Amino acid sequence: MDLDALLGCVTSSSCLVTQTTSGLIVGMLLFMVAAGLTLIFGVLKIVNFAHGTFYMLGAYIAYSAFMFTGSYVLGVLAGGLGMAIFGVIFERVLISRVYGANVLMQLLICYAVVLICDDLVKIVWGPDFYAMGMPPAFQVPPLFIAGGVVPPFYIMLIVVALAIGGALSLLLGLTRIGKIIRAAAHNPNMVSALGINTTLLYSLVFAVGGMLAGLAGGLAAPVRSLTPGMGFSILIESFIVTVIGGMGSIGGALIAAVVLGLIRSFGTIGFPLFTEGLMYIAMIIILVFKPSGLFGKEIV
Amino acid sequence: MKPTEPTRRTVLTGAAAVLAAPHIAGAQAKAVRIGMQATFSGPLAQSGITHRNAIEMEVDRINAAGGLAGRPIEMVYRDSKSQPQEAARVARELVNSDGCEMLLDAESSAGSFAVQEVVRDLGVLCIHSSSETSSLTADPKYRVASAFRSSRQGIHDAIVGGAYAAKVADARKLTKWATCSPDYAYGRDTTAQYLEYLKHFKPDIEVISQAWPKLGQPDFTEVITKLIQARPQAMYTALYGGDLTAFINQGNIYALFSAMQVFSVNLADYTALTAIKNLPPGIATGNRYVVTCPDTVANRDWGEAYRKRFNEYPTNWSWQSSTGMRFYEGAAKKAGSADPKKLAEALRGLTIECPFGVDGTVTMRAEDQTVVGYAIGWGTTLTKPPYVADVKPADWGTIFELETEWKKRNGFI
Amino acid sequence: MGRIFRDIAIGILAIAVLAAVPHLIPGKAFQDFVIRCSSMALFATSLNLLVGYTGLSSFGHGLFFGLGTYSFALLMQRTGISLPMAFIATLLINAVTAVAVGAICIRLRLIYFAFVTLAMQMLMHSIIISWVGLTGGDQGLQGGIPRRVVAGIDLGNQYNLYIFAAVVLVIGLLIMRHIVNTSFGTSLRMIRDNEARASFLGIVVWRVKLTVFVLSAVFASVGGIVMSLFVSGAYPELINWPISGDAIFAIVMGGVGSFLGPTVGTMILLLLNDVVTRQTEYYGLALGIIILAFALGLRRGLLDFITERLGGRPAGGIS
Amino acid sequence: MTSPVLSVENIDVFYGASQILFGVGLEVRAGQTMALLGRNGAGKSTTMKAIAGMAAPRKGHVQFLGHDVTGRKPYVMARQGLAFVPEDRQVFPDHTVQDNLIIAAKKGPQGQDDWPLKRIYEVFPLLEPLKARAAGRLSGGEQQMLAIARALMGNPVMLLLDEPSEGLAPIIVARIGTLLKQLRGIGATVLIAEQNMHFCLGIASDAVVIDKGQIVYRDTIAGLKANKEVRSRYLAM
Repeated sequence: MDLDALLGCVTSSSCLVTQTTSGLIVGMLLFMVAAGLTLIFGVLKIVNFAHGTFYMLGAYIAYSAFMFTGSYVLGVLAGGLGMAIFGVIFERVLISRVYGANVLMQLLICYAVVLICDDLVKIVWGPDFYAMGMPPAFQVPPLFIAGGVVPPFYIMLIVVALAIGGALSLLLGLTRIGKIIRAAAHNPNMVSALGINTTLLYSLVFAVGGMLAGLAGGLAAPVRSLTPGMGFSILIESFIVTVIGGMGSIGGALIAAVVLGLIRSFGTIGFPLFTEGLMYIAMIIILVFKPSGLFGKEIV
Repeated sequence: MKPTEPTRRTVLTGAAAVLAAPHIAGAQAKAVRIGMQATFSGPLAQSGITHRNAIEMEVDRINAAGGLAGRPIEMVYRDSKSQPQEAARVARELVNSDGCEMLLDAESSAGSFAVQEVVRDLGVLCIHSSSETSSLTADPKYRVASAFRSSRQGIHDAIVGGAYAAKVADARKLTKWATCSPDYAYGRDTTAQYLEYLKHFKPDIEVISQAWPKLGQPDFTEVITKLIQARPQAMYTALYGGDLTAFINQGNIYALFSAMQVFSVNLADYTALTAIKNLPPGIATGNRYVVTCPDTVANRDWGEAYRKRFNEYPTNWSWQSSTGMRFYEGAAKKAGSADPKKLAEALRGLTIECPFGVDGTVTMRAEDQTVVGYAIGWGTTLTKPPYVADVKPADWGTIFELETEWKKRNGFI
Repeated sequence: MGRIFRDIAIGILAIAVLAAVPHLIPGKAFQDFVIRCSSMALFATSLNLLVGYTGLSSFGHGLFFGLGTYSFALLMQRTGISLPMAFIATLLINAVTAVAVGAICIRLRLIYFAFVTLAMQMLMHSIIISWVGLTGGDQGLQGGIPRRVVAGIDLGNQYNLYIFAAVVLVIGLLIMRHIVNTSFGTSLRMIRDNEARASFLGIVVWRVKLTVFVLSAVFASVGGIVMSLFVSGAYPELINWPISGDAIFAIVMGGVGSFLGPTVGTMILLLLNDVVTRQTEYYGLALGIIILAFALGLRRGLLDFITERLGGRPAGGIS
Repeated sequence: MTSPVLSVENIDVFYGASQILFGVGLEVRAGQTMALLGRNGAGKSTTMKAIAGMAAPRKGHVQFLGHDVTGRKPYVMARQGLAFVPEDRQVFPDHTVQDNLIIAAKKGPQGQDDWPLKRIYEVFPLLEPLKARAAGRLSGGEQQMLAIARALMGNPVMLLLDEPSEGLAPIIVARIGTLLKQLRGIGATVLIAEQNMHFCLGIASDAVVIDKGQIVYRDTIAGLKANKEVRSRYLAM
């Protein structure tokens, strides 16, 4: 524990700015993955243990598209689109067979997909780790804001992630399809009885969830190492975020993701050896006192 | 995967040869089976694969030259999936069921300790070619008579790195230091040892900040910003592999590498050097494997031969396994036999010619059955191939002196 | 009572057969297989007490398996006590831990129970990783287990360890079988089928849940002890999340509705592992496809599938 | 006589291993309001669910507008013009009243658009001032109104109402009754499942009585009212 350092940091504007942006960037990418996870759980009651794999495949597809076209934007879009398609196939071929089944059966199927995809990545891209490299537009020195260091690339990432998060909440809150998705989360049978094809709706939800994870993987590809199995740590963190925020609550996921990012960025200064433990303890405490998470609905 | 099972025919002809003329040497003699287990799957699959690549090269060469005392080598490869309990099981299976007379263990850290216990129980001959944890061979508590090591040791790296860093620090007046190493035993031990020797050579060092990211952590941003906040003049990192490339890529956008002199013990391995798209120049790095250290024809030739065959450069793992096979070869030559007991006897204190030796040879030190005399040095990065320049080879005299002191201090001798 | 005697007779017969097998087939791989099988089958069957019989899907049961390996190996290394004493002390340590962990976890339901158990396991995993002085951190507990002697028999000898593992497995299974056949076992199934009704009928739900949680933790730690003897130490991988996953796969593949389902599942999983890793380094690909075939083809565990095909009705189901 | 809009022919329905319906059959013609009466647990809701596509019959057929629709999914039935109002209303509690209606909006099977939001508010004047309120915060009667209004938003050919009077205060029941008479007045085809025969008196023209999963009596509603024996035996009144 190093409380002096933590105190020193929160009283210095440069440290505050730097650590806050670093917490935000970690949190926002996490949010994109967790948002899909929580959306899928909310509507389909499926715990998608393969969500980290979506993130990994998104990053690899983005990497290949970037190598092919030389465009970071096209790379990210390819990652998102690719995972939207993959999400639909995954839902139709596998997940649709275990709706309503025990969570262990879902776990089994998702884990099988994780195993298969990790090896497929190894076959297609090889066991080495890759780095996409910074797109030339962002190979610029960092900005200094109030004495704090802020790289332009990360400002872009935060803005894009916020925009995607905002678009998602507008979609869910204001459009008819969004209202239908939220209604289906509550009562899919009734939605079906109103003439809405829930099969299609479920595929759509998986497409959106997959796309978010794929976009996050693509967006992060310039700064994170690509390796088979890279989806695992992001999966665990997304689960912590979803559980803390309340499974099924997008807003909860956003808040929990940012909080987790900030816990990590300030925790690494104050509790350098215990940040991981902090996350698990936070999760246990919240589950014990509020079993459905901060913003989750009590499940019946 | 390469075929690991002997075909029925080779087994049969082998047996026939033994029955007909047990003492005839050459291609017809019974093959010596060597079991090799490593991680071939998961995120660390690259380690097993590059270990195996190097072994294949050596086996082809040794067999073409008549094998081990006239008996050809036949490798049996097994995947332990980075799990110590699997490593233990696979090691037992290799010996008990697959008829391997000796092992080449390419497990890292925990796995190698699990294999060490199997070696102790079964009394089988084994060379560890991956674990860099010093205590595996240095601590008499863990030592096993039939277990050897052909891989580098953390303590050697720490001494050499400390000495090199002290010189740079002296010249450039670097007194404020930070560290950033993976939060597990390897990272903590090597960092502590490194700092210890850095202070040994330059006592006025002050460590002002230490960061401990998790192994495999996808994002190092908060660690990087913490380091920048601390404003050190120099930083040491024991990160490696994918974590190191992510760290460098993420550090780049914060201009971390122009803000401080970075010492990275594990950067000079092609697997990292080639993966980083914008390698910052001027990072001080210890050699893992580069064709320019040692800067000899033999090493260059070996590195090029590897690249030609596998279409990529060898790794640190490659040279270590290659050295392990060369030790088996040398021991068989010395003993005139491929009998494991005689090989073990011959291995103790054996000096062989080796492209990775600082003077063209390496020695299996008798007292703790570990390799010494391998090329170890530090240089600085370039943005383009050969990536690392100006490699200063270490002085093994200093290493031996400080290593002995360290062993005494820990009660190992 | 007849059922108990029949079960014991089958158990003795099984041990006798197992004791004879190594004299018939020379290779030692079979012995290794049985030792590992004993460890994992005890672990998986103990998890099934929760999943199959009580309807509590734990994702963190590996906590007790791993804690079993660590506490046993540490007791043997750090104290001078004999193996049987260390065995009993390990069970006690696990029981106490399980009371504490269980008291927190059993209040939660369904997926939340699953997640909080997983978080507990990961917390214990981080403690073990960071407490380097005691546990050796990520390198694992090194140096082997000394004095592996029970009643004058050295378990360092493979055949002896093999017999020991077989006996422990049979006894463990017999006790668990007895547990699920008592009225306590009936309470478990009533809670699984309808918790509110069980409570209405006078079952103190939390007490029954906590009891079964502690019991299953104790049996999981027995599996851990066998594993610890097999690898002669303890490693963080033995308390990491995939170990819980292995047990879950074993019971889902073998069948949650049959008492021996988890044991059958363990054998399938270990056989797959041993055979597939010999053939290919794409172990994940092969295993993944086989799991999918199981999950989508049979839609239930193998033993449940067979029982249903034979016309019987399994004791429980998860779908 | 016009051909029936809905005809249920001899269906058997199971929940798991237990059989709930035994050869149930009934017909509803265009413009007719039919009551399906029976005690609690007699099989009314299961019959409704089997028609709406939520419980597939193991035997028998369901014909809707001349097509065999046995075992079709609920959304397919809805698109063919069948609107289902379930017994516990099942409004979406977190959505506003208006959102509940918007979610259900669709054209009829022949492209009819008879029920725009404006007309719904005219017919259900109570709902308009509540349109921004979360449906979960409405009273039981308001929720029932909303559920019926929501069903009409889909421009259905026929309405299935499962126990519309259940759990509501008499004054509210009366109001719902008035509404349903109004619908009958504009020629709607309706099947109402009810325990409360009196509720159906002014609404339905014909009645079938179900008991233990079998249809036991068919008549006009007036005929049923007159048949004391059937009423006391199957309806406890």
